[in-house]
Amino acid sequence: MNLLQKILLIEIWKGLFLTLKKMLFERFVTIQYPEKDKVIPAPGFRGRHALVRDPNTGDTLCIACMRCVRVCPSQCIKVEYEVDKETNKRRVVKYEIEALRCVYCGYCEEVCPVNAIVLTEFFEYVGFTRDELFFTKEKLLANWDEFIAKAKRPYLNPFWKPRGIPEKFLPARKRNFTGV
Amino acid sequence: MSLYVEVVKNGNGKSESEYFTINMGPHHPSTHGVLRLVLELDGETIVKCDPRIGYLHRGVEKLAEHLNYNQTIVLSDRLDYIASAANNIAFCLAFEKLLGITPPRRARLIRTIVNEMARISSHLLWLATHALDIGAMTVFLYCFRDREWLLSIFEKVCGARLTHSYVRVGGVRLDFTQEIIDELRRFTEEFPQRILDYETLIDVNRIWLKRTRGVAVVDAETAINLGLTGPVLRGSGVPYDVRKFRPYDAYDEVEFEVPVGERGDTYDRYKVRMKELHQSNWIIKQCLDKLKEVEGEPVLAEGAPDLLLPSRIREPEPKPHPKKGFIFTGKELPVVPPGEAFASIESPKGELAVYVVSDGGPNPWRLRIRTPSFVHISAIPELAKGHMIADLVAIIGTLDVVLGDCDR
Amino acid sequence: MGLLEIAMDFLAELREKFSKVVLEVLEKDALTIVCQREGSLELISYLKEKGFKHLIDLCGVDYQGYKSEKKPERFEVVYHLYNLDEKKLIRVKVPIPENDAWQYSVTGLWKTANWFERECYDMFGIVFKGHPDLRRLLMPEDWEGYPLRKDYPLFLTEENEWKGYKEFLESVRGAK
Amino acid sequence: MEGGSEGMSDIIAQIPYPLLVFIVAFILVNIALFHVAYLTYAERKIIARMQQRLGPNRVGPRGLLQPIADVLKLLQKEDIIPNNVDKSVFKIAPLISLVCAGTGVSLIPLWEKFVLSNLNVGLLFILALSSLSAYGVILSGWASNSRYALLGGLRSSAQVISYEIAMSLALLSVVLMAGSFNLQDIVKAQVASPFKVYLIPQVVAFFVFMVCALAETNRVPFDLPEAETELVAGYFVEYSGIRFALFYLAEYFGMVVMSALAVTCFLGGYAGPFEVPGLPFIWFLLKLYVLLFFYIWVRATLPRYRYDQLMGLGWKVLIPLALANLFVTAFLKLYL
Repeated sequence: MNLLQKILLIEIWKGLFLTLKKMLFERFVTIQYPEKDKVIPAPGFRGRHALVRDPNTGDTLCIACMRCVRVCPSQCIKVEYEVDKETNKRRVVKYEIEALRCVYCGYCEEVCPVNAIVLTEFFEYVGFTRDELFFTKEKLLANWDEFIAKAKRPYLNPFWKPRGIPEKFLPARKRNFTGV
Repeated sequence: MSLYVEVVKNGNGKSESEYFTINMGPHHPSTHGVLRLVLELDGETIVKCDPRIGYLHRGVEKLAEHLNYNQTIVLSDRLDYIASAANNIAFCLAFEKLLGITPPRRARLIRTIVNEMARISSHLLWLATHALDIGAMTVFLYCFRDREWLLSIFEKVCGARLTHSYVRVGGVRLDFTQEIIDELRRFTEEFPQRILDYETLIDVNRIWLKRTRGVAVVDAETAINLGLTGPVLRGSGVPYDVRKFRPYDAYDEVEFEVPVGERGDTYDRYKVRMKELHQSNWIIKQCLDKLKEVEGEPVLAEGAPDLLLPSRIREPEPKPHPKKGFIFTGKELPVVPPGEAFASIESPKGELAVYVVSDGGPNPWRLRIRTPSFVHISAIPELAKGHMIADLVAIIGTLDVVLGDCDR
Repeated sequence: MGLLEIAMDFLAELREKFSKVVLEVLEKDALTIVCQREGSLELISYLKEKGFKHLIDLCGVDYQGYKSEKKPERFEVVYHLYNLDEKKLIRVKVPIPENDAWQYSVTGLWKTANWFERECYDMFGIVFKGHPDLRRLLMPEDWEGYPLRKDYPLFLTEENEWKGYKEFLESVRGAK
Repeated sequence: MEGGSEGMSDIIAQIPYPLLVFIVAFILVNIALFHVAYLTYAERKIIARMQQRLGPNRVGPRGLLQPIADVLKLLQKEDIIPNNVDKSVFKIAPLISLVCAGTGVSLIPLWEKFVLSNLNVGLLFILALSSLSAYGVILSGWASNSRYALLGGLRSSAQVISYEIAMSLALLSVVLMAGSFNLQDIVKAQVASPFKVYLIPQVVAFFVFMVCALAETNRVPFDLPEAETELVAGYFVEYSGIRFALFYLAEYFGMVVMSALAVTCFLGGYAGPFEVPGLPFIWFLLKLYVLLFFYIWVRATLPRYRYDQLMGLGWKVLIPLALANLFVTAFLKLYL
């Protein structure tokens, strides 16, 4: 910086003109959410939890394998099941997620062998009490209904069948899964 | 009023001089979180500075002893939440060393890209807050404008904007799509232009120069002694960069320079970081080109452990149904060999080192995280001595501390 | 890795000089020196003179109940040193007995060791002799117990109220 | 007080003089308050545009009612007086600031025939008031019983002392040229001068004055007494509700008065290149707005000085510059 530039405050004027230019010619980057602009999360955004509703039975797909319970780092999933004496199959009685404890890592949907649990792309949910964000099985199924009504079909969450993971790592159900 | 001036007494009980004790933080606007500094001032000059940390202490090291290896990655997101991808990588590198697996090349390239994205996003946030601390408000918003773009790319990559949990032991969780690659290309094309915006506002601005030149000068020897790493150390002229010294991921494949400063003052550190932005941009470009070579390759290594290693913290659960396939047979799960491993990466803030000890169980026996912010905060008393309060704000800014990183 | 071959001369010198101090030299992911507490400070300052100027990390490890290997003592203090010129990493481990948990402070060599040692004291209760200001760092100053010790539970079976909080509550009530 | 237009003068003449002064003062205060209120709006909106943001847009169309909403909100808030403060001083400090900052408006000739009090020492009076307004800041800093506030007050007192001198010296060269302390006369002398404005012959003085005005009103890059990132909020850290609003008002009043003074002393006051029929204040206001925009523009662009650097700038650069300018002016005045 030579003396003349220093006396004439050249660099300060440059800065001032940059802000003036931005004011006069550049567009806004902020948006008017939620009135005018909608925010569409990217596919695979880890938002509100839901249990996929089986279109045939109307119940959850969950087979109570307890994998999500065990993989959850914050231990916010609680599952209770009963074993059917005749078929020796498990049936979910209770499926609870404490959304306030959840860290939204998405491990549960990745380990689920039947793609029953999903973190949907729905993110605009709030509650005034803790109970409102304590998702029971019914609430989780309702979440799914709410989400899938607006989602593009067939819906395939990226974490159900992660891109680039060798197929042999995936269980059979997931390997052949194409979406709901 | 005796309330205003505290008389500091020496051993004899004789009043030596009158200092003004002020408590800066933990809810001060420019302490970047919950840092608390107890200052003793002579006028406005700092005589003594005592940082008190621990307000964000969550016991990550203790918690990690009760979670399995992949689960601890989720904890690592919350350390340096500005650049969580870098933390993920540090953890994974240590675990991979322990397990003896190497991720496939595509995964390594993707990790490098993600790491550099994290670096850019962290440096942008640093510049934003540093400039805001010194009073340049507009730089703050321009930086956030561009960081927003990067975060939305992160959202496309892994479904989360801040706490990615994207990297996992043995690779990454999802492959890049073509859309992400295109968007990243557009970002790398446009980003140098954006850097010009910030530089026009502050680079040669006389007020900026006055506020940063000669503030918190550290020479190379002292910087090493204080344990400073990353851009702070490089600002003092030591070209120590873990990416060059102990290359990990794909850093041995890409070309980049390590910018160093000369005088070791706040302005040099600013310059180093601004140059690093360009370098990171360049690295991303190179990696995107190289990604073409490994199109269609898997992003997870063969022996990568499943997310679901049994963990000790839980009550014993009934065994899962035995089914065919890799992750369903408990026997095939890779056993973590007992031993220890040390991995360190060049996180945006400095050297992030992870030392893990295993006893052969599913959980780490001990997980030690050496975070750059912790060391940098410990250097504040040394750097701040003799400066003014306004400089202290600049010092906290130039060290680029994140309290989640410091307190763990 | 060949870490040992590169450092052969150096190691031989080290063994000769500190024959009583060095317990064993291991080649793991990094060159590891296990040494006695007595003389460890001299060893480390020797290493610093030899170019290992960057103290990357200093941490404690609790080996109570460690199954896969027999450890001589309960605690270990682990130093990670780095040679910036020769790009060499070295790990120094110093076993510390449980009943007599103290170690020499290296704050005289590295200023950065100050907080590392304070943290180690805070988390494991290992006292560092010669440390200028050994206080708790991350935990509150009146905290009881050392959280990272293996016998410190992750979850308490019964909630005991923190003393400081109790006192604070009382003082507030008293003021009212 | 010189009355309005020709037709009005009869009616005006019948109103008793004190009442007339009161009415005019009332109108003036309201206009000034309106300006101050919308100055805050303009500041937020302009800075937002410069930072590519939308700015306030919730209350009213394009957020135009935002200042009113702000005032209502601040009025409703609890007026917290912390324990251990010096209550009387704590309460009165914002008023001192506001009154001293606001009174200056009455001396500014808004139009040839409209000036509330045409004092012969108008310029001196304004300078005195602006120094006094620092008392509000210093007293609030002292009375708050908070260390941050005290530091803010200390910084403010130092700042005012050093910048007052440079500012007075800058204005003194204007006084030398005009030959009067009366603001009305200064404007008239300017119109009669060859350049029509004093900006051109006195560009150095104008520069010094503008820098000092920024410092005097605690604006970026000299907003040290309230530097948010250093002293949290400086002297008004303990204030809340309407008392906080009063400080806020005082700051913007200060901006308006300083800009008005600059318009009067350097930019030819109410005089313009041509008369606009029916809009007597238009030139004055236009110039005022340009200067106010400058304040906001600078705030959006520049970083903040450090305390000692600020003093250095004041004593080592501005005062010598103003003094040199004064000598040159005096010399030219004497021999040309």
